[in-house]
Amino acid sequence: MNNNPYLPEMATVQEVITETGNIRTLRVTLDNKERMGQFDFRPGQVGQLSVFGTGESTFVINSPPTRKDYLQFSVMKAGEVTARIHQLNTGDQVGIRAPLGNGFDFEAMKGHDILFVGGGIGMAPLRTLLLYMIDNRADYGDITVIYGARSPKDMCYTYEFEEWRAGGVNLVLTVDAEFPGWKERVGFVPTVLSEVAPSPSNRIAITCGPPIMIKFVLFGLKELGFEDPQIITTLEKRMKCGIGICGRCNAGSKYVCLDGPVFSYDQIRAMGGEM
Amino acid sequence: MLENDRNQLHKLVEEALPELDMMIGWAESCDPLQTTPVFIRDAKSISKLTLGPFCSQNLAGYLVKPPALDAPPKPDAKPIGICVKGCDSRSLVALIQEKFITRDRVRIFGIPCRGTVDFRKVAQRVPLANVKSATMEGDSLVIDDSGTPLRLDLEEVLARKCLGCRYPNPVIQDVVIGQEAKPRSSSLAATYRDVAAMDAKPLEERLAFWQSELDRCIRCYACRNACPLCVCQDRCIVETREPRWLTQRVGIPEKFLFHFIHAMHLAGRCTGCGECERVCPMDIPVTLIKEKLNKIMEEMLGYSAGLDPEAVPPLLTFNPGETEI
Amino acid sequence: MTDSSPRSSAPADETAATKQGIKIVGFLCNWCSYGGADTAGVCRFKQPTDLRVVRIPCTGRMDPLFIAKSLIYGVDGVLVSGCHPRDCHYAVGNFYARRRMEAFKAFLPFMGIDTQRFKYTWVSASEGQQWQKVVTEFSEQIHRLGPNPGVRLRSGDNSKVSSGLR
Amino acid sequence: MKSGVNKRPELKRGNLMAVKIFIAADRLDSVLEKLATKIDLWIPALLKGDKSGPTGFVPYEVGKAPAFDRQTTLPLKKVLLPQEETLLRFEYKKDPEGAPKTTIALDDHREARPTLVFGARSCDVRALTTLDRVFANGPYVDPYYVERRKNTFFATLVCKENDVKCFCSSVGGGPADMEGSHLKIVQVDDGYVVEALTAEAQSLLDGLGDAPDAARDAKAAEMVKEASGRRVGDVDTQGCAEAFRNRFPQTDYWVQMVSQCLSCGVCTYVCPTCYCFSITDEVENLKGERLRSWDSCMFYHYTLEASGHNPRPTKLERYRNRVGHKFSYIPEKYEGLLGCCGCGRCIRSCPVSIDIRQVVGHLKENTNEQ
Repeated sequence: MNNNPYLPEMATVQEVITETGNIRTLRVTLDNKERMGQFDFRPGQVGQLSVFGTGESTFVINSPPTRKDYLQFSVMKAGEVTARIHQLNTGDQVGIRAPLGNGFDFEAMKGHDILFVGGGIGMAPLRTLLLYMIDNRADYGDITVIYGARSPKDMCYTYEFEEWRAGGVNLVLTVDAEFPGWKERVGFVPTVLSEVAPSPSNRIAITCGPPIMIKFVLFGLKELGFEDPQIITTLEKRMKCGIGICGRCNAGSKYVCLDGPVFSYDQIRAMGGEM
Repeated sequence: MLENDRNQLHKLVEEALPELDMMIGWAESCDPLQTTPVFIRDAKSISKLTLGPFCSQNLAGYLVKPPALDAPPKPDAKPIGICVKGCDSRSLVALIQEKFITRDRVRIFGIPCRGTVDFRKVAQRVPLANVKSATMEGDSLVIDDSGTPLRLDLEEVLARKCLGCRYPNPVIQDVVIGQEAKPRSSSLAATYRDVAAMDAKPLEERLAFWQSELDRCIRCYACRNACPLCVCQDRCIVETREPRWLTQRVGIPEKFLFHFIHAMHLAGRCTGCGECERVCPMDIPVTLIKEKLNKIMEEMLGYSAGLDPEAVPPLLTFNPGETEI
Repeated sequence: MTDSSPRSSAPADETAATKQGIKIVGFLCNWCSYGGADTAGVCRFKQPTDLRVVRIPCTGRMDPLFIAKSLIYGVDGVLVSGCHPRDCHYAVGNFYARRRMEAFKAFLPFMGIDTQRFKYTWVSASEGQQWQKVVTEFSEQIHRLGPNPGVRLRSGDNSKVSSGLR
Repeated sequence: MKSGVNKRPELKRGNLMAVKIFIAADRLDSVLEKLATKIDLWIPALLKGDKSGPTGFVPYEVGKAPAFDRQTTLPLKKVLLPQEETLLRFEYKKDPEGAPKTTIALDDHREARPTLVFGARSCDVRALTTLDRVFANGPYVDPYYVERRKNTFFATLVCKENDVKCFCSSVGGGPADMEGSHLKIVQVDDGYVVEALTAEAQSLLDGLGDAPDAARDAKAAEMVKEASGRRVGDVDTQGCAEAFRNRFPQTDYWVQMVSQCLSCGVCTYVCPTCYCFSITDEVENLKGERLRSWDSCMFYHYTLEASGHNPRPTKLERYRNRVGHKFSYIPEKYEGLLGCCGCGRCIRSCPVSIDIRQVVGHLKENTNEQ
């Protein structure tokens, strides 16, 4: 990065993928080719995406560091900035400040079995680590993914599922209710989690999704015998600077933008209650 | 006299407290010239309650801006006891009018008011840093600034809003504490003297005045948050991102627009309690803006806010027949 | 268009006004004045060009703060026009509006903003001629007043203006 | 607690002879005028009319009288962290080839001019130790703040009188604390004895006056001695970080402490150490600016997420966070340094007289007593 951490680098949208009714995926490249070539990050690190005139928002870089043709961001339409991002087309310029935040400790996960539990847009931060592991498949044991959405229409990355399975991933898909033509499971994610019941021994669970899902998934994981340090999640807060200065995304003395967004469940417990 | 009133209040609250959810009143604070609101739930705290010219805060707002956690009252909740001065009681009436609170939810302890002290006027006479204590002796405010007591006539240090006060006695109450107070004004002219003085100036001077006054505004929104009738609270359009009325710039236009928003949203509702002006850390005469609108409402539509719980604020209704308003 | 147009009789003023770049915002009710302006256009009545029209569903939608914001940020004039009283498409919207705008009109000068920069009026969809008259007169009025300086502070010194308050 | 205090970047304190001058009260105006030709000069001044009106730091103008008689209503943080500041400018440019495509040009140029604040108070300057930690010593350095900081000098008054709301000694400062100051100003009967504390500051005094005579020098020394010995405030902040963590989940405690709070932003805007800010884009047609502006943790919208979720939805969480930030989170992050300078402004300006000293003082008490 340059010496002004507030100054975004210019980037260009290469492709826009409509994932669901309110989620779009953007693939962007930095305009400075040399920088793009050198760009390095850890899975789970985030970027601040700028649409000049509207503002900045934080999204996880959900492409893995092993595939650097482009940086991928998935954006759910919720507020001002995300609505504007949804209007972007191929060829439009955006600003990017990345990589920011801590990312997953993928080194420490080596040799372990892995469980991903994702819901809706919550699959985005998991995808970067999942693809990294697929690209380094030998380093990891069993990889089970439980991914749920309200309906098949609300599911992201459907076009990649075959690739994930081919990469040696036990992919379990579920939707909240029966849907014509749906052949996978039906039921809420926490229920499916207890049905699949992966063994906690030597396994790390990584979960992300809507707060209510996380709450019950945590409950389910504890039932299955997972200990707090074995459970990892990513947090979300309103952010502005993204570099631990502006003061709003703290939980206790930790800044989600700088010290996170990835935390283990025991760390979260130590941070107090303001989630 | 004040001592008697205080004792009477303590006695009445003690009797009433078992039937109350809590009692909202004033207590002494670290500042000898200002009280702090206090929320009493147990009998041993009743002695904290105080009365007098330093009880400047309008407590009515706490009824709609909960004193702590946002808990909607249960249907079978006990009433809330509250101390109100004349002006505060009008805010309470306005809240009842707009159905933010029902009459039976409040037990009103009416305090006839002889005026409240504006610490800024005291500061003109003695540096606030030196004020060790302040007490009332008859009609005088006695300031102890390290040994040489200074006597100030209460009238000289009253808040601006008190000078034109028409309703020193609560317009709605369950019990009354102490003697009836005498109104300082009985006419529109006396009440709106400052507005008239402003109106008498040329347009350019008025603009220059507000430019220089509002220039100091730091947009801390204390005026808004202290206002018992600013009921939008967290949804206030001066802060919402959508719609976005104001930018984060510190320019005069933003400050003008903020105060226009505040004033227009209170048009026909403001009871002139003066809280917005009292709380302004930059000493901007914020209430004066609302006073002008209040004057317009009285002259144009014959309406004073906060007197009749059954009335409808004039801008929330209409009269097809009025052709020349 | 024709020499009978009031403005063509004062070409010098017009040049000056164009240079000043006068901007007037018109908030017009969809059901009447917007149609009235349309009628005026269809009938080819000559109209001043400084008006920017914002269509509103009813003058009852007219928040006085729209006017405040326009004038504070330097729009030169604001014209609000709706259905005649008792002719409101929604029965009573303009009755509410009348009170609000009257109060606002009386309030504006208190803050140092010239109330002549704001006008509200009633014009129905069929009154093309009336619309021409209203908008021409208002435009002339604004041109006489010149550009609106807004509320931006001209001098940095605040201590010189006395409050005159007790 | 003081372990990290001397690590502030780039402010050297060379070995120097004690350079002192005397400025007679009636010469102050001409001295300030002269100073203003050397450097951008800010002074504390009245913001409104009479002597009791609100005060703040303003750029010096000829004839403007400094208000040295009391602490300013607004802190001096705006010299280093303006309420509104342009982080960058952007412009959408149409492609000259005529394609519908536009490109965006960014510009983040900035200028930090040498600046002197004449008449700061020790609490105000001490507050900068907190801002320095956050803006200059974190993993990311804030160039806007740091460039201004390096170019700003402080001439600090030795505090003659404190009021009942001051508590600087309780948080590591004191009325004669010169930590971070470049010049020391002592008010004597008929003027000011100004002493250079750093090498850079010496040159500022060149040609502004002669050394004080022995009597005035002695008087000044006596006043400094008196001020240094004065202990202002008696809040026990020892171990407050841990005490806060214990109090954190005790809702009853916080209900009791913040029931009066109106959730306005006065305390944060008058606070010299409150630095939290917002970043917003302001655009007109094809050009715009990314602004940084003061924000307040007491506002609901500060933490409101686009989804509608708010991690600090009521004043209880918000006020608790403000106390925690100053007395627990900052000390935890920065070697025990408190995020409060004891100036007492939040107490003085609070519309409902909330006293942060009480909130902090009671943190350690046994829960049962509450």
